[in-house]
Amino acid sequence: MTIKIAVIQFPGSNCDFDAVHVLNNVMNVDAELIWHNNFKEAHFDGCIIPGGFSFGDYLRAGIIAAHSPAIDEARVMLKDGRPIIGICNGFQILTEARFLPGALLRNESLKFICKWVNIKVENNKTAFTNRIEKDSVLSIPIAHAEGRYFTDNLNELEDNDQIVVKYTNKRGEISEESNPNGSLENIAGVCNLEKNCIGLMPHPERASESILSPKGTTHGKLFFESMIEFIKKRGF
Amino acid sequence: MPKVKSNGTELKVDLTDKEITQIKELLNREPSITEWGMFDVMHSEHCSYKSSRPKLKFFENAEKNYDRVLAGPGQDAGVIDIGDGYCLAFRIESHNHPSAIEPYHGAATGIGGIIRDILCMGVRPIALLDPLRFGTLKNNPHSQWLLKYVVKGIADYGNCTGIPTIGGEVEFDESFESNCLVNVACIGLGTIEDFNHAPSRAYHPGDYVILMGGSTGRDGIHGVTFASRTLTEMSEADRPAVQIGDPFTKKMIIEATIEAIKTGHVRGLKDLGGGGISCALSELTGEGGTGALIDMANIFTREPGMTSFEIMLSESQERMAFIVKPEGLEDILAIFKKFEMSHAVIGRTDDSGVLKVRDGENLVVNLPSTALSDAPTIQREEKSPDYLDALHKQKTPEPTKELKEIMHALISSENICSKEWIYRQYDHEVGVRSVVKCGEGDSGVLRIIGTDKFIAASVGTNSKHCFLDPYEGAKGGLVETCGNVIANGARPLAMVNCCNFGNPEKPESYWYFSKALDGINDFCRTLKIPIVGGNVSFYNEDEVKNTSIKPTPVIMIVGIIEGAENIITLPFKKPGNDILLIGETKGELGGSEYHSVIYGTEGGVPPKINESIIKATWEFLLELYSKNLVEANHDVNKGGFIITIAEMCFKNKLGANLDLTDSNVNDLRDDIFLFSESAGRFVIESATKEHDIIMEIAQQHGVLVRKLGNIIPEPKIIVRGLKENDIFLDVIKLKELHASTLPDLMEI
Amino acid sequence: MSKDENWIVEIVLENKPAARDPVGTVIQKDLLAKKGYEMVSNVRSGQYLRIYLTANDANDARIIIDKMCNELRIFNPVTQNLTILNVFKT
Amino acid sequence: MSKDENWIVEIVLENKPAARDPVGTVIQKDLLAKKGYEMVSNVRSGQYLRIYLTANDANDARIIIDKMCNELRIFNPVTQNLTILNVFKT
Ligand SMILES: Nc1ncnc2c1ncn2[C@@H]1O[C@H](COP(=O)(O)OP(=O)(O)O)[C@@H](O)[C@H]1O
Ligand SMILES: [Mg+2]
Repeated sequence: MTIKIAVIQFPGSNCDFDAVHVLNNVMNVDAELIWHNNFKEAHFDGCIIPGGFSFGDYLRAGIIAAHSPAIDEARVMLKDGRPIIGICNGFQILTEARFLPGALLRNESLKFICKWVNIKVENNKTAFTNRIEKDSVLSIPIAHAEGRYFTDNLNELEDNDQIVVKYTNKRGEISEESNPNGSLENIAGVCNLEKNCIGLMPHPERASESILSPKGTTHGKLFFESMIEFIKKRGF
Repeated sequence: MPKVKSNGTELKVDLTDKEITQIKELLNREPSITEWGMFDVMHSEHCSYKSSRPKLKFFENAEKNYDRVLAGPGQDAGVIDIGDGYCLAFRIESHNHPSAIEPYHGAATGIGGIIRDILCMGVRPIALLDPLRFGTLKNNPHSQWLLKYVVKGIADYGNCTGIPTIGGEVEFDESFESNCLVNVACIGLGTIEDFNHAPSRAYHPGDYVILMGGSTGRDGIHGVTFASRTLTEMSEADRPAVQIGDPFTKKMIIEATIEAIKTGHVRGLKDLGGGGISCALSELTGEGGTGALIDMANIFTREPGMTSFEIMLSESQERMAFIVKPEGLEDILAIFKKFEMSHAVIGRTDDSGVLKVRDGENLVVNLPSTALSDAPTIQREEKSPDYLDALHKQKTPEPTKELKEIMHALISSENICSKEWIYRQYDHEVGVRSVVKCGEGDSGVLRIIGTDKFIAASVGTNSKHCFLDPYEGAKGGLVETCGNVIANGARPLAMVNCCNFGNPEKPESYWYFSKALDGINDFCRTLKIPIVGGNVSFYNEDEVKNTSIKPTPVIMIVGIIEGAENIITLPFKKPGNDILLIGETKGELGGSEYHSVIYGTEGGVPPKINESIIKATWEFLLELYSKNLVEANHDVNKGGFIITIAEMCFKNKLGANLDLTDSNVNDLRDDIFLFSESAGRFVIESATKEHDIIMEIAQQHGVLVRKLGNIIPEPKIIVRGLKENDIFLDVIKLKELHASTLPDLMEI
Repeated sequence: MSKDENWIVEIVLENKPAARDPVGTVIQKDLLAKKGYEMVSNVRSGQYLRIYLTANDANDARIIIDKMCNELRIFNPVTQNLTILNVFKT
Repeated sequence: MSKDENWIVEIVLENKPAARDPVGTVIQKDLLAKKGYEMVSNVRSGQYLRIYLTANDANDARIIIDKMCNELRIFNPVTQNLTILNVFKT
C-alpha cells in the first residue's frame, strides 16, 4: 500500500500544485489535490494545507478558509493523530481554526517579504521534524505579508515544547537582524500539544530540490521525510 | 471633441469628422448611441493603433518567416513552439496613465490585464516581469509615492494570483516625473494542444457565448479613451474612476479557465479588457467570420438600471468571454459552478456576419462583425527635434573627482544600485520553477518541469540612449535584453515590445517612435529574432512642463537553455580564475550614467550597434558554453565594465586584481575607458588553464577578448595599468552603497 | 413580530496593544517627518466593516452582529478587539 | 485665542461607492451567507483611523485631519472617499 496525502485546495491557494509536485515527484508518495468542498479525511494518511491567499486573505489571512467544511474533516484527522501541516497560508488557516495556538499578524515592515532565511529546529519530536537533529540550522525561503507570529501565552508554548522552529542567523543564533517579520521570539513554526500538527511560515516545498536552492541544499525535504516516517510508524 | 446625436441623446466622441461620415456611409443609417460608443472606443488610439499601424506593418509576418512562431502580432499574445509539445505565450503591455494617478490600483489592474491576455491563449500564466520608469527619487516625495504604491500594487496582485514576478527593470529620470511608466509582461506555458484548443476567434456558428467572472459595473467606461490622450487633456472630472483589481477573483478565473480548456469544449476565448464586451465580441466574431446574437438581459450587472451603452462599454475587471460547443455546455457550466464563479450564457454565434445585441425588444447593436475592427490609419508627420544636434556635440568634461569617488557615486546611483527593495516584495518563487532568481543573474530563469529545458526572460531598454538616438537606442535595448538572457546561458528565441512615447500628433514625438521601430525592425531581421507582439502607448507627456517623456521602447526577450548544466549565473565563484572582458570599449558616453550622475548632463553620442559584431559575440559565447568554459557571466551596461566587475564580486564577497595595460585598445582617457557604455560587452569568469583555448575560439569568431586580471579571495578591487593612478576599492563598502540606496531613499 | 427593517451596523477591529499597530506607527512616523502636525499625538488603525442587514430593531441588529462576530471569529480574540461603532436605520 | 483641547477624530477610508469592494463582497458571499447570516445583504470594508490631537474646537480638528490625510496621501481621492465618523473631546 502506498501512503496517501491530501493537498487541500482552497479558492486562492497557490502553492497547492507545488506541494503536490514535491510529494509525488520528489518524495514519491501518492499526493492528491482536493478541492476543499470535496475533501473526505477517511481516504488519507495525512494532509497538507498549502500556501497562497485563500479567499484573497480578505478580512484576515486564513479566517474564511478556517470555516470551510474541509477543516471539519481535517479536525477528525487531527483528533485521530494523523499528521497535518499548514504551510504559510496553511499555517494562518490552522491558527484561525485553532488547531494551533497563536496568530499571524502583518509583518512589522508592512511589506510582503520573499527571501531565503535560516531557521533552527527547536523541537525534533514532532510528526514533521523527527528526522531532523535538534538545533540544526536549515536554509529555506519565506514569502508572506502576514507572518508575524504572536501569542499571548508564550510561557505555555515553551513549557509544552510547542515551538518547532525559529528564525536565526547562519550560526543558529537568535537575533533581531535574523527576524524577518517581527515574530515574537523569532518563532517561525509551532505545533499542537500532541505534536501531530504543525504550522510553518517558511516553505519546505520550495526547498526540496537542489536546483531551486541558492546553496544547493534540500532541507525542505526533511519535513516531508519526517511526515512519511511518522505515518509509517503509526501504520497506514 | 465632436458630438454625435442619436435619438435625442448626445455623445462626445473622439472620432474625426471623416470617421463619422465613413461610419454613417458604412451602415447607411444613423448608428444608435451604443453603437457610437463602440466605434468611439474601437477607433481609439489604444484599440485601433491608428497612428502606429503604418509602422507596425513591418512586424506582420512572424508566423510565415519563422517555423517556431505559432502566433505573432495581432493576437492577444505571441506564442512560440519550444519543442517537446510545449509552447510559450508572452506579451508586454503598458498601464501608464492609470498608474500615474492611482499607482496602487493602476499597477495592480495592469497585472490583471496582462494575465488575461496570456490566459486567453489557452495556457497557464507562469511568470511576470515589470519594467518601470519614475522621476528621480531624491527629495521627491511624489516619485517615492508612485514607486512605493506601484510596487505594492504589482506585489499584491501578482503574489495573490500565484504568478511569480521573476524580473523587471527600473530607471529614474526627470522626464517621467508626472507620467511614470508601468509596463507589465507575462509569460504563459502550456501544451501546443491547449493553445490550439482556444483561439481568440469564434469560427463556428451555433456555439454558446458565455460571460464568466466579475459582474459588469459602471467602472472604467472609456478607460481606453483615457489612455489615448495626455493626462493634461483629461481634467480630473473627465478621468474615469481607476479600476479596483480583485486578484482573488482573477486567481479563480485562471483555474476555472484552464480546467475548462482541458475539456476540449471551449472553441474560443477572449478576455474583456479595453472596450469591454464590445471589443471582445467584435474581435471574436469579426476575425472568426461569424456573427452573434446577444441578449443584454443575461449580462449580470453590479448595479441596477445600467443602460445598454454602459453595459457594452464597461471595462470592469476580471471578466472572460468563452465560445463553447453546444455539446460541451453542461460540462463547462459545471466547472464554473465548482469555482463559484458568476457566469451566464449571453448569446449564440451564427453565420450572419453581423453582431446583434438585444435589449428587450430593441436591437441596440446591429453591426457587421468586421465594422469595428476596420479602423482607418493616420499617417503622422515626423521630424527630428532641433535640440539633438547641440546635445550630440557635448563632450565628456575633464574629471574633477578621483576615480574611486566616481565609482562610489555610480554604484550608489538610483539607476545602478540594487533593486532588491523592489523584488523582495514580489513572490518570485511560487510555482517552484524559479532557478535563477531576482538578483542572481541578468535574467530570470525558469525550469519547465518534466523536461530538461529552461526559459530565460529579460525586459528593458535605455531611455537616455533612446532620447539621444532612438534608432541606435532601440537596437541597444535589444542588445541589452538579449545580452541578459545570453549571460545566463540562453539563446534568444523571440521578442515582444512595448513602445512608450509622447503625443504622436507632435512630429518630434512621432519621429522618435518611427526611428525606434526602424531600429527594432532592422536589428531583429538581421539577427533573426521573430517579433511576436507589441503594444504602443502614446500620449505620455509631462503635465506640468508639457514635454514628452524620454522615448522608451521596452524590449522583452525570451530564450531557451537546454540542460541544467548550461545555466550560467552572475557571481564570481573561484579565486584564481580569470576575468575576461568580451567586446570592444569605445568612447561612447552619450546618455551614460557617468555623464548624468557626475556632471548632470545627458548629451554626447550614445553607443552604436554593429550587428555583425553582436552576432559574432553571441555565437562565440554560446560556443564557450557548449564547451563548459564559462563559470560566470554578466553583461556590461550602465556605468561600464568596472561596475559590472564590482557587481560580480558582491554575492560571494570576492575581489578582483586587474591590470588594464593591454585592454584599452582605443587608447581612451581612464574615466572614458572605465565608464563607457559601449554595447554588446560581457565580463566572464573562466579557469586560467582555459585561457588559450578561449582566445583561439575568440579569434575564429573575430571577437575581441582581453584578460583583465584574476579573482582574489579578499573583497577588494585593485585596478592597475591605467594612464593615471591605480585604484583600490573596498568591495564591502561598494556592496553596502549598492544595497542601501533604495532603502535609504524609500524608508525615510 | 418581525418588522424586518433595514439597518446598518458599523464595526471596527483593532489590534490589542500587545499585538502592536504597525499601520498607526508608520503614519505617525510620516507625520513626524512632515513638519506642522505636532498637534497630533497618536494614531491608531483598525479594520472597518459596514454591514447592511435586516433586523427588527436596533437592539436586534446589535445582537445579530455581536453573535456573528463571535461565532465566525470576525475578530481574532487573541490579537484583536471589536467595537460596534454605530447602529442606524437606512 | 487657542484653547488647545484634546480631541479624537475617527475616520474611515473606503473605495468609492461605484467602485468594487472585493473584501466586503467575499466576506458577505463566502463567509456570512454560507454560515446562515442571510439577513446580511452587503458588507463594505474600509480602513479605520483614530487620531488623537489637540485643536481649538471640533471644526479645527476636522480641518487638520482632512489636510493631513490629503497631504500624507493616506488616501487617494481617485479611488477612495474619506469620511469623518466622529469628532469628540476627551
Ligand atoms: N522592477 C523590477 N522588478 C523586479 N525585479 C527587478 C526590477 N528591477 C530590477 N529587478 C531585478 O534586479 C536585478 C538587477 O537588475 P538590473 O540592475 O536591471 O540588471 P542588469 O544588471 O542586467 O542591468 C535583476 O534580477 C532584475 O530582474
Ligand atoms: Mg544585465
